[in-house]
Amino acid sequence: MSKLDLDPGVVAACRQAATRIAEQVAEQIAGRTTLSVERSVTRLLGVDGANALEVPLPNVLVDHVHERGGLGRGIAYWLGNAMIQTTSSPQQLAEAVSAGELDLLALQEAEEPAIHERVTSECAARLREIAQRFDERRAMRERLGDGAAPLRYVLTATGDVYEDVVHARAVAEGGGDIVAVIRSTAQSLLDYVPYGPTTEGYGGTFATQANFRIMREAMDEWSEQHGRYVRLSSFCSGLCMSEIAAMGAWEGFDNMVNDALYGILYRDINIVRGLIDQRISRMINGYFGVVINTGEDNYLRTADAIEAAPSVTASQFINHQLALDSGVPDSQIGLGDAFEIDVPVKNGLLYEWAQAQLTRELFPDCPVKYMPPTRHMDGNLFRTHAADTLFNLVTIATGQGIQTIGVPTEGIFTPHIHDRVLGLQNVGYVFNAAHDLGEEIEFKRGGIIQTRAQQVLAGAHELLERIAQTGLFGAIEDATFGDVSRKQDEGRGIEGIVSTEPGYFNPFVELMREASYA
Amino acid sequence: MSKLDLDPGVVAACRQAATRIAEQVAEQIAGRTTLSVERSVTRLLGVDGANALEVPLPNVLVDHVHERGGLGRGIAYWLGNAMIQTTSSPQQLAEAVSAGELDLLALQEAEEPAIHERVTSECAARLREIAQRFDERRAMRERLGDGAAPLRYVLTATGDVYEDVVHARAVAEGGGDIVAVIRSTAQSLLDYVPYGPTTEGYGGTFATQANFRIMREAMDEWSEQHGRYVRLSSFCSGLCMSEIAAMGAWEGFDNMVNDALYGILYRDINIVRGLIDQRISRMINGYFGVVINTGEDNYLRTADAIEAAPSVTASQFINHQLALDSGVPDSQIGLGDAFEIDVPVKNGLLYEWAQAQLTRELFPDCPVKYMPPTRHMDGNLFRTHAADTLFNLVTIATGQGIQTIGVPTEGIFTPHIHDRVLGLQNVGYVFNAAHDLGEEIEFKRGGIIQTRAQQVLAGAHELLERIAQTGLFGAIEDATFGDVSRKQDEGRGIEGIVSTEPGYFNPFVELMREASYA
Amino acid sequence: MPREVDHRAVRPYADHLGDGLVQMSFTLPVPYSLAARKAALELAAKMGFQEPEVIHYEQLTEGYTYFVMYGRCVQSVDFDALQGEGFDIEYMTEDEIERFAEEHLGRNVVVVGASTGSDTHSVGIDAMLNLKGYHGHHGLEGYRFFKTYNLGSQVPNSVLLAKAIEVGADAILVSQTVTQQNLHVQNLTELVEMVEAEGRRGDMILACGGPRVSNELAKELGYDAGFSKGTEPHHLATFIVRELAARVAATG
Amino acid sequence: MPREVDHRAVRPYADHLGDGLVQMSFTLPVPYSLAARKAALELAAKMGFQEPEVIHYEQLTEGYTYFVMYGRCVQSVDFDALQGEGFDIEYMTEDEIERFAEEHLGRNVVVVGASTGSDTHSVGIDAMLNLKGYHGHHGLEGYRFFKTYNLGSQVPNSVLLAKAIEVGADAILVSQTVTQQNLHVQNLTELVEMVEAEGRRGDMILACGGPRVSNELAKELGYDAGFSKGTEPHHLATFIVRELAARVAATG
Ligand code: B12
Ligand code: B12
Ligand SMILES: Cc1ncc(COP(=O)(O)O)c(C=O)c1O
Ligand SMILES: Cc1ncc(COP(=O)(O)O)c(C=O)c1O
Repeated sequence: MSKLDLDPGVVAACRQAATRIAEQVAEQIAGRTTLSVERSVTRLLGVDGANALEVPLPNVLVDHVHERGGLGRGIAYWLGNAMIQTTSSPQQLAEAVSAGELDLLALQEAEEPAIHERVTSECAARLREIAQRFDERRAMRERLGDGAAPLRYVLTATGDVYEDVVHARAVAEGGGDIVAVIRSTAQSLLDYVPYGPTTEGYGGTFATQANFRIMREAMDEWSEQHGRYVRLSSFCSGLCMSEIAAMGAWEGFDNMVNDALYGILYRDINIVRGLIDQRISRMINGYFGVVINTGEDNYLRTADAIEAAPSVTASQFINHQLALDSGVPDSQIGLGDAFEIDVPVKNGLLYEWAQAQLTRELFPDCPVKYMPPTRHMDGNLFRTHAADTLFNLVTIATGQGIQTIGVPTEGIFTPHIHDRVLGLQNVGYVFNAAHDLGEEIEFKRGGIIQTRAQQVLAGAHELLERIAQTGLFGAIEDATFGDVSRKQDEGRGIEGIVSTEPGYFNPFVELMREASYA
Repeated sequence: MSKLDLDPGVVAACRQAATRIAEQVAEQIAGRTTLSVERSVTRLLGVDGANALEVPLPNVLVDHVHERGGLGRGIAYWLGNAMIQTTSSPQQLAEAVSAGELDLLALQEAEEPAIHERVTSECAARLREIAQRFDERRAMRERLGDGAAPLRYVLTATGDVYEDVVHARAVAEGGGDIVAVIRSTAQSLLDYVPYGPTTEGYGGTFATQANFRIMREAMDEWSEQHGRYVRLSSFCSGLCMSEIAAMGAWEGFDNMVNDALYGILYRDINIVRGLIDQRISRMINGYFGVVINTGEDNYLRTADAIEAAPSVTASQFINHQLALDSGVPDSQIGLGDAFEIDVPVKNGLLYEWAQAQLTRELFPDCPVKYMPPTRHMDGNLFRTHAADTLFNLVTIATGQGIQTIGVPTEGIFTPHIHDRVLGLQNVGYVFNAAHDLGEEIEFKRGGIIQTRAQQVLAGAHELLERIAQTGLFGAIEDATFGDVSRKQDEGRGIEGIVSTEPGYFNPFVELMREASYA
Repeated sequence: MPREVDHRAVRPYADHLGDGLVQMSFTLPVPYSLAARKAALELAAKMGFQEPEVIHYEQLTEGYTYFVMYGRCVQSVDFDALQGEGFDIEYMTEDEIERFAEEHLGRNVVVVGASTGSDTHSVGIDAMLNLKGYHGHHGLEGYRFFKTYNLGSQVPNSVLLAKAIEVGADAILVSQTVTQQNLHVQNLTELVEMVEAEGRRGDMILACGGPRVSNELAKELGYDAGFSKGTEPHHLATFIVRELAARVAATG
Repeated sequence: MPREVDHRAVRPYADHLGDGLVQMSFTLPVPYSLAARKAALELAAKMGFQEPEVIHYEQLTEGYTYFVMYGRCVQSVDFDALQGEGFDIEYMTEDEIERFAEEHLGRNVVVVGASTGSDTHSVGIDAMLNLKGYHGHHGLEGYRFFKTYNLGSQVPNSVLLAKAIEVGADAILVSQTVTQQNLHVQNLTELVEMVEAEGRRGDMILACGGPRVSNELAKELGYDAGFSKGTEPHHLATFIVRELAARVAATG
């Protein structure tokens, strides 16, 4: 039942525009793959490790083919062929290539259908292997009990995976439902994923498969001991979106932040590169039941939260459609939203409430991810805590799916161990005290809240119609999102885009296209 | 418009019961006066100062008459007679008595009507003098602008009046509308008001006329400098309720906490003594337009806030009627209420909201005084601050008249100078962000909030009917309020009750009976 | 590799083991200015903090500036040594206490309690003594082996002591809640002095409690024990019966 | 009588002048226990606090305990001496700066700025340089006498320096927001070292800014000035033109 009295016609028009926009995007990125997409194929095929120079084997393998001009056919083609010719596993092949003992392109080429079949069956086996792990995980989640929505999502970001474990335990004990291992600030722009456990990072801990495993083990241990399942999340972002999705799949991560727009706008990653990587990355997440989170909240950190509200809603429609197109079902699409209106704005809480409720009503089956006030927070720790209290109130009253918790030190530090616990206590207090508030209250017809929500929706509609004209790329160039402008032919990672050739082949895409593994 | 769907019949029945209860109280305290009531007559007549042993002259004078057995006629009678016989002013008479140079009862007695006339005209002159000061104050308030409701009420309580001035300035600068000079914990049980400025007190600063003046001057100075009027408040409580009302009148205090029940329950003051003192004390406050605040909030600090809610509402009905009977108009009756439900109670916020809204709807013209969470607060400063945020939200959403602000250190300290400012910032933030929330929302019919409010009202009604049977004194003995039981013939200050004789006379009561000075 | 905490040299922990980060806040009676900020930094340095940092400061009123700071504490504490002290107490349950009293004392324990001076807060002492108790635990009144007198609040020390002498109390129990300007220290000290002046200090256990009373403070003031927030009646009872038993044992 | 603040010996103020009360909070990597509480008290004593008091403590996770404390700081600071240093700066308005530049420099001031390293936070440097500016004040781009180059974020120090040399910058302006594990200190130090290695330190003003950058820190790292939260473009501009004028005057 709508509390906002939204016009269903406008909502439908927004969805239609978003569909058109997503179709255009699909056309614009068609006929291309990227180095990292190909690397993620190798990762899903079980390639892991690094060479003596610490270059990860997926990079060694893909660069090897790319240097030899063969990547237009897709790495799977060459691996499939090599498996036929050598009977080695992908990992063995990678090691041989790395040792300089093997040139994939120098091997005799089998018939294309045979190659397809060989590599596809290998891919299917790997998918079954991962799927089995996910089955076990799902069973564990059901046995121990998953938290009730809104799930409490908390970052750890010490830079040292072993410190992260300690912080994550405190988070779990404080009632956190999802621990997100934030990545070191330097990682986004690396066109490879570092290897092994790491203890040095800034503003986050490197997303490596070993680090994922260490965190997963620690949280599984905690979960078993305390009888409550703790989810793990990380970032499918930067130049390795899809690879991290693959790593997360192997290590049983339950959630992933996954939004190319963030990298495009704030990391200056090339638009096309980002969107290709995102498509595969989301496909992998979608397939394994991983919940993705998009990054609309970030726009409100660089653009004014009152004025930019329609751009958030418009972006949600687009992101939602792009995710659906990658095979992610509604129940796994955690669209982004944030509580970022400047504190002195009169009736700011009412506008926040309107926006939060709007997102819920537009995407009723999506576990919207709601972000805390950060932009206007400062060193007055108490002021931040008060803002977080109202944020928590709106979260519970509007029934968000996932809530990133706010911490008193938000304006200053990556949170100290106790800051998260203080933040979680605030959440726990408010969620409990206001448990059924959302059910209890109705908004005045034509009042401030309804009016605001309707205006934001109208603004989003207008924007979507415009973007359907200019295309998403044009809109980004016009600084539609976050007041940041990026051009289609600029940005980092552009050199990693590879045009596909007629025989290009990515078996995982074929296999995963048909909805999820389950 | 009611948000709670209350039954007007029940409300009317509550008022009727309260009227009956108040009538009984009037009968039970009739025919008696107290030492402090008589001292307040001398204070209103301008008697001030203390003797060499630091005994205040009002005490010297009243004790002098009492020791000689003459107080049954009222101090005014003797002063009136002495003024006729000696042409001295009350102050001069007090000094002469103190010096041992005069025995009021040894003077020749004039005709009663003459005495009445003489002292009544003196009283009327004093009232005019005070009234003129209040006129000036009202003009100042109007010129500088009084805060908008909910007024932000903040305690200072250092024990040193000069420190209180500093703290009060910080309060004013932080947005406080009312500064309340809390009294030293030792004062309530003193049957006199100390004289002169004081710098030593515990948990508060002695309420002396000099301290009142120092605070008043400091706040008037701040108000003029900053163009916003800051009100002052203190406590008409303890054994000198009515005297402090008189002192406040001279020094232009705008508000007064005034509730005998507090002293009776928590200071073990005799019931009859308390209620006689209260009647005169409220009469004085009422006459000069001073807003009084009652103390129902305290019950929730010793009884469970969920269970005891009906006793709060019942007490509000009674206190309201007692105040009306003392000539205090609705606009000056700040009934007490508090946000004290234990933090782990599920939907606690909804119950608080119900209770706060109930109080507003039952007493729509009274500036209800709403108190912050204190009982369940502890040394986790952030937890307290979060609870205060929701408290502030309920305050603004239900439109309370006066709000005592909560501070992060509530569970531990009389607040440090910055704690009040942090508390005020929280209030300022929430009042602004949720400014029109109350207007915006409606409660679900038959939902948790409406149901709770209706239940509390029904409970209050039941209680009031019972009290109308047992009488207020019986109810107090039955521990109806705050789980504390007190007996009618016990308690401190009982020895200060004096039976009046046929010729008893208190000219101020006659003069003030006719509504306010204005 | 997972890092190990060295309990012999413990320092504050915020983000990384050993970072020593401490959050502080306070007001300085100086005008809001860059010089004020400098003063706060200098003060933190004097407290021994490294890399002190002001993350927030603002004017409270003319001449008064509030600061929120962080600094790295370089001192450390030997936690192992503190554990060695056997500091952690094991409390007995109500039943265990009854049995212990029966076995080691074999008689009623008489206790007299009050909230003293002008302090009207009685909830704390009531929680210890009254049947209703606290957090689902009976107060001492509910124990078979205790005879309790709860004088309530606002009780002068002299009245409390007189009652204790009158009933031959084994223990005097004092509650203090109003602590501003160290009023509790004053009241608690006065009682000890009175007990000593009466020559009764050896005869009875003196225990006190309240939100800002600690065992350390209590001992400093001459009490046998002090109890703070979170105390439950059986904590107090455990202490009393053990202490009495020890005294019995000591005197033979 | 009203009390007087002695600015030569200032200490924290909470309730009464001179009470020295400081609020603290921190975590110790020790198990939640009475011994943990004792450790916190001991640590506070080592920091020089008198009457340290734990008002709250709780377990974060096994082996980690969080504390909220108060203590009396007995140290004091000579505030008068700090004021004597002439620490407070008077900023010029945009117009005054333009006039000052015209008069004392008579030429364009060239500045190059960036958010360096992997830091993607550009809002701070944009606030200083872009026309839009901050809090209603133009950024340096809007000044007639400034020629600005804003390289944006994620800029390697080497790129920033090369640009500065290329355009003959009078000042390099660096913004740093990500500070975890002192990343900003690392990045800022690297730049100074590069500038010095190129022998350019004398040629240009080096200024940095960010929420956790202070003037003190900046100077310690070899910068001419550092700017923190609340900086407005004309603060920076005032500093630059004054400093350049001083250098002109010094070199004749
Ligand atoms: C209830 C209450 C009242 C009630 C008291 C009713 C009553 N009959 O007790 C009323 C409303 C009357 C009241 C009045 C005042 N109060 Co009051 N009150 C409180 C409140 C909300 C709760 C205290 C409480 O009951 N706690 C629950 C009990 C169970 O906890 P506890 O006392 O700490 O006891 C536990 C332990 O400490 C220990 N313990 C305690 N005593 C003993 C004794 C022994 C022997 C042992 C073994 C253990 C033990 O065991 C107990 C159980 O674990 C506190 C705020 C707070 N959250 O603490 C303020 C508070 C205590 N009050 C305060 C003040 C200042 C006052 C007033 C002076 C203020 C005023 N506005 O006028 C008045 C007058 C009081 C006076 N002169 O004494 C301040 C004290 C500040 C300070 N540190 O000095 C507080 C902290 C609020 C504040 N921040 O301003 N108050
Ligand atoms: C906006 C923002 C972002 C945006 C940045 C967009 C952009 N283009 O700038 C986005 C969303 C991209 C982002 C991303 C991240 N962020 Co961020 N972000 C913020 C946020 C909310 C506001 C910062 C801001 O814009 N402030 C407004 C400006 C005007 O203030 P300012 O920078 O301090 O600048 C003023 C002064 O410092 C000074 N100044 C600054 N620079 C200079 C330079 C000179 C020469 C001079 C004179 C003056 C000067 O003048 C300015 C005006 O007064 C803060 C939280 C907060 N409230 O501060 C977190 C915050 C800075 N982010 C943080 C983090 C960790 C990240 C991420 C690493 C986390 C993640 N979740 O992945 C990522 C990646 C960033 C990276 N690697 O650099 C942390 C940093 C923690 C720390 N101390 O290390 C913060 C504090 C949030 C937190 N508590 O976790 N972030
Ligand atoms: C959508 C999204 N992606 C990625 C990130 C983190 O990216 P990076 O690892 O580049 O810092 C964030 C951080 O807030 C984000 O919101
Ligand atoms: C109604 C009422 N009266 C009086 C007081 C203060 O009384 P005393 O001065 O006795 O401490 C309070 C304190 O909370 C109160 O609520």
